[in-house]
Amino acid sequence: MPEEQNKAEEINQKPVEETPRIGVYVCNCGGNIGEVVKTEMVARMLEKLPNVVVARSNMFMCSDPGQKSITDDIKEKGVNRVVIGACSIFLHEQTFRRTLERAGLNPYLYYHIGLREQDSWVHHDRPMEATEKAFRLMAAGVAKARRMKPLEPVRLPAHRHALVVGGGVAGLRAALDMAQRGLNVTLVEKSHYLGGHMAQWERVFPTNEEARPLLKRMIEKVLAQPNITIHTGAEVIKSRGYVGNFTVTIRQTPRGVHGTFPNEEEAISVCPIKVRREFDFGLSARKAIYRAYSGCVPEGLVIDWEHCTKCGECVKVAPEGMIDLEEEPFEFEVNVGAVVLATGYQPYEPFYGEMGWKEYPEVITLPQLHRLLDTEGPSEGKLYWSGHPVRDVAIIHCVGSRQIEGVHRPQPDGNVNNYCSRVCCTASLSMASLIHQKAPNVRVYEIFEDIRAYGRWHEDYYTRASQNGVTFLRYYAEEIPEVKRLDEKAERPLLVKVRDHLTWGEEIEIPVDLVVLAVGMMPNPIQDLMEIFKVTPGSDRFLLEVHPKLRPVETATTGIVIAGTAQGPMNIQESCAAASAAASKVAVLIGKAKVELEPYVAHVDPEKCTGSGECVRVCPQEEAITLQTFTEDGRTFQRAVVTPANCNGCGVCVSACPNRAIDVQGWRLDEYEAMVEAITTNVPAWEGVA
Amino acid sequence: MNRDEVIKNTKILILATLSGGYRGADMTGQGHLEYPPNTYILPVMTSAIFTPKFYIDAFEKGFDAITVMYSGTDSPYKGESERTAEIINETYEKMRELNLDLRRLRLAAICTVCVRPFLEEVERAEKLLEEIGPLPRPLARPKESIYQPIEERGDATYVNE
Amino acid sequence: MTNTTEAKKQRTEMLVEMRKEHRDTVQKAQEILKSQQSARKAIERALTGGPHSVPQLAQVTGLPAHEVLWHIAAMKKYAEVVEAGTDESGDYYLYRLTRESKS
Amino acid sequence: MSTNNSHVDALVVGGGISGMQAALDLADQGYKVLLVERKSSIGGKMIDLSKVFPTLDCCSCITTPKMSATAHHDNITLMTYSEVEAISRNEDGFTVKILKKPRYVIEDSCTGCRSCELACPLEVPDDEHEFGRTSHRIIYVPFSTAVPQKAVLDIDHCLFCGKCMQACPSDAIDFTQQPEHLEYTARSIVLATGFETTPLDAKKEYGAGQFRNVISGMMMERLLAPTGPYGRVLRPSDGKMPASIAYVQCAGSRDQTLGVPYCSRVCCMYAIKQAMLLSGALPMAEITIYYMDIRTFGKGYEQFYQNAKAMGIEFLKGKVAKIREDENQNPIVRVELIDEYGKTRVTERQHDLVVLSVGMVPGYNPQGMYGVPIAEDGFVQLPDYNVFPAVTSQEGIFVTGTAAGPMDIVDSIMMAGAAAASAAAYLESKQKNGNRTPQNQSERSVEYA
Repeated sequence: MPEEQNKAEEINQKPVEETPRIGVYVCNCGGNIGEVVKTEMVARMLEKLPNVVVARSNMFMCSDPGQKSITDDIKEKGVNRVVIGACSIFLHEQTFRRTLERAGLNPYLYYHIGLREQDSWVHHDRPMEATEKAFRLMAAGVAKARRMKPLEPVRLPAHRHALVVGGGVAGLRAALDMAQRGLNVTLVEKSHYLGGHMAQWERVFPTNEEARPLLKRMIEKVLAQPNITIHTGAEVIKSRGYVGNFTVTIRQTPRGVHGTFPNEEEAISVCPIKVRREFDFGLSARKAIYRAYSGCVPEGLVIDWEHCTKCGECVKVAPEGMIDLEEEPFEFEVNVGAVVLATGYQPYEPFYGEMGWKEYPEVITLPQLHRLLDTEGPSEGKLYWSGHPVRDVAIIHCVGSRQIEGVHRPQPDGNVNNYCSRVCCTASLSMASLIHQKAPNVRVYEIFEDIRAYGRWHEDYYTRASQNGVTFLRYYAEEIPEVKRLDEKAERPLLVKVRDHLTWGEEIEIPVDLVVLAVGMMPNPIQDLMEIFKVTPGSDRFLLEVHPKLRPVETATTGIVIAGTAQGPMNIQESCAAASAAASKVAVLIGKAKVELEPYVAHVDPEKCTGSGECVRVCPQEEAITLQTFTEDGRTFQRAVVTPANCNGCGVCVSACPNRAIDVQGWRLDEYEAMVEAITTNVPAWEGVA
Repeated sequence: MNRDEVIKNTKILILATLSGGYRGADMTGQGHLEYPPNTYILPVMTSAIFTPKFYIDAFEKGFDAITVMYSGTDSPYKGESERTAEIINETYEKMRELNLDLRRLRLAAICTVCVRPFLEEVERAEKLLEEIGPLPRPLARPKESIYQPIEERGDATYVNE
Repeated sequence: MTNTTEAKKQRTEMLVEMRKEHRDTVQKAQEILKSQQSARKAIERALTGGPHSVPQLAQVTGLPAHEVLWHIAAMKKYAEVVEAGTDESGDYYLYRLTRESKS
Repeated sequence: MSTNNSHVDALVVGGGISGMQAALDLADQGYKVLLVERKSSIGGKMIDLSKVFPTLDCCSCITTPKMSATAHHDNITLMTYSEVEAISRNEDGFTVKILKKPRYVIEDSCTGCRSCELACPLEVPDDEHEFGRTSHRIIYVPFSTAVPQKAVLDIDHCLFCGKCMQACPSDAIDFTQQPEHLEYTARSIVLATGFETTPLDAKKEYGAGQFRNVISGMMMERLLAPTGPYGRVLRPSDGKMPASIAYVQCAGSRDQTLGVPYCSRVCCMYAIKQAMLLSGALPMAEITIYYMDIRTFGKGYEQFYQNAKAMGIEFLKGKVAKIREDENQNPIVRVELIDEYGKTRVTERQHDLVVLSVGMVPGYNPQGMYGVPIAEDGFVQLPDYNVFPAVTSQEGIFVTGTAAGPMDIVDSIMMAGAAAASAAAYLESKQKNGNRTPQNQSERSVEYA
């Protein structure tokens, strides 16, 4: 190892004594910058700084001609450092690095200044000051450029192996795509069966296909892939490393039941414990030894360790050795190159009394209605409630979605769900259609804010619902419909009061048998995973992507990508598209078995290092920096040595070093000192130029 | 001083992490939300590299207030936030030694979508400078201090025309 | 470009050939050019008298306002006119010739 | 006929955002890609937009890097101003015949300096990018951020005066250029043929495209773009700064009479975005949006809508029955308003400018050339829509972006990733099994492979 590092160090320390010849470019951004900042004037000022050999302003630096002016200057004017003031660093840094590369210049001899987001767009009213600010920031860039050294990316071998967290449809889709692409895949699913929420629906819109057979076909394909390993009942508990080289620790909870056996029903029936069956959203109960649903994969029974009292009744009836109640969870590690987070969603849980939720048993949620209408559901698909056929049902939209601060009650964490959950409208309409099909005489009321049947063939459900005689009533978010109990003599148990804006704005009262709350989507609670993988949520608490428009599946941590509803509400088709996109991104990252990382890691100046060991003491990373003994000219001494792959460039060592012998490459302290200097230097004759 | 004088006569240095405050500032820009232009935001990978000497020198060179917008507990770097807080506290010691108003240096956790907090931090610094004005320079340094005045200005001067 | 006598000659011959081959196109294009030039001249003449708005130009030149706007947009694109503030009502921009020295 | 026989892993048809992204996603994995675009520049519809929702990023600023990356990628061969002429199956996949239309400009020589353009004496309306609101010369670089930055000559309006040849510093103009026919072998195909907007003249009730101050959402994009025809928002009839602007939602979507029964997904958001941009560009203008349902369903979209409401943009629920014009060409909108107490009343409101939020219709029917059937909505039929969103019924042919139905930019980018993933899986399966003889061209049900 040290040998390799020394070689790397040698490369890094190849003395670069060339005189900086700096090219400075000020982008107009089609007026976005130029309408406030006098870009041409800034360029003319910058031209006068030492080492600046060319300073230009351009309408669009990012355009081909803009980029060409840079490559031309590199080739013709011998420019060897480039400073660009343009839009955000996050949009174009890579673009311009590649421009330098094309011209044969080390791409790190480039500094980007965000003149748009941090100057012209925030100082509209003060063009003069904004221009001065642009100049000073650019001058700072020039000061930094004088000190920049060429850098080489850290090249690392990558495991052609991806971890998928979550075995719902998105996780399955991503796993399948990556496996077919030739990557190895490990899929972990927290529950004991695959398929996620999709298994709970009988049919999927807009195709009306049966969901479980569709899912099963997909699962079978996943199972048939030799390069996919699946762990159910498994959770990620730790991860270290970086893109290409993550070591992830997984804890697997045993099933307690080994395979299947003939008298499973008997084993279930002897179990004395009865708990809420989550598969039916609590509409039915199950035992502490159970099967999620018939036909689930894996198909065997499983012990619910949380509720099992280990009474041993099931063990007695099961064949010898089939059930082991003493099994302990165990941990293991996988080495992967990238991680796909497909952690999914949970339905919004209304608060007690929200439109009668929990207060009146006749108030259920849309997912529960799905289960009720499912032929494999608790009522075998009949629209019965407490033993009676339902005659009137009101579906209230946007429960837990499109909430408004000050109108809706915040959740325990203080947030309101101010986003649209996008699937509930069409899901509700498809339920209305299904009800009509099963029981044409049932009256359905859809109480909505806007009908968002946006997708391909979604509108058909809306049209069909109207044809089927569904009554549409529109409310405004500020006037939430009320659900009230009618007295016992009334024909219907509940009354929905809504001010309808499709007719005369009158308060309409609808007596109904059943109220269905079309609850929105919330991200699954994955705070632990966010910490483990260093990813962050957005203001809606779903996982945050790098750029909501252009880079929708990547997170800020390279190598960690998002698939499906972990990112935001989506339907099955959208989840699959997102998951495939995530799979593509992973294939791009690790498909070639190597990863290139930014060279922004700690670097020791051997001339200055005295081996104080301060850096080693403060370094928070494991094995990123060590003291090693060297012998040169018969002298033995200690010196700090960095292992670039383990260093994440946190910079803690930089400020700790008593000799200023260590720096983060590309972001050195002396560069910042020079930038501070440049910004604060008085600009002679500034007024004159103005 | 009034706001215009503050803008004309003072400078605020904002060191903003690329994983936090710098994106917050970009987000503010995307919203076209105005704030005064005497603010100089420098992107930093990590706020842990800066030493007390760096901050004192920045005051000496011409900044009247410094805000470090780090990512706080959201930092992608283990140890960054603790180390940064440590250094800021050390710097406060030096500032006391030099009789500097400690409010001129501030550490704030700003996230990538922290538009309002970003603006509040800027506003706080502007208000402070309205109240206490620019820093008198050169700084009065006690003789025994290791932080001696910078002797020469660097190379950011102009070529004679 | 290559401007040897030989090359020039070849080019001229080729163009003559082309014009013959595309006679209808050329004829059509010439008609467009003629009306375009007369409209542009009229606008330019008006503008030499000072900045005008689109409705003002329409009145002076007799061209429909939307056509004037098209010409102004085109002339702006090719840097022949620039904006010169707005008219009294504030509803319309005024335009002037880029090279006012002409007047 | 010149034949250039080379092999690529994928042919991507269409250089809009989705085509570019699919090409990049494949090329970044190491596959060789041929990208064919029929226009003279890549960038598609996206490059003509002003800003994107909900981030309000300048569209040019986020599209140009993609265009640049596509054009410069080692694994991508870019052919602009070219069309696929014929497709047939061969042992390795598909034989692709490509027509490279003559630009009358030698691409390798042209530096994009525009000397020819400035020398050209004749101008015609720029219909391709500016809806005829401004002009381009007969020889011209399509727009300032075009990729490739090369001139193209409109031979149908040329005077053959030779001024451009005289002006060109690199002898790049060639009137004798002929169409070129090239042949490639592609192992797979990704269709990214995009959309068109529902035509402005489709609806008689809305003036059938005859009113100058009734424009489409795309036209408004150009008016709002800094590179647009007027450089600011002026109404087309007389250059007036509009003081009152109205949006008519679902003008060309959710409308059985137009044969467009579906929702076009993007119109609500682009109308809201434009309204926000307009209130910045014209602070005094009153902006009204007439709508039936506001469908701001995407990530961050509902919040965007709420912000727009807070900014004072007027959202009126109501159906626009008719638009007529007064003698000053001011559009008058007859609308059945449903007020906040639910009272309906028919009213007429005069505006300076009306924007029809036109919807999306398919840009191309791939049935004939590719054997890929379309669904009754005209977009590509997807046999396993839910779980294989990018797989068509033709083996080895995939689809991305708005060729598969209306979608916005982010969904197009997601779908490009999905198409790339499906294409990559397909290419790998072929690799493993050797080059199997392809199945016959008949439709097949998509297997989970």
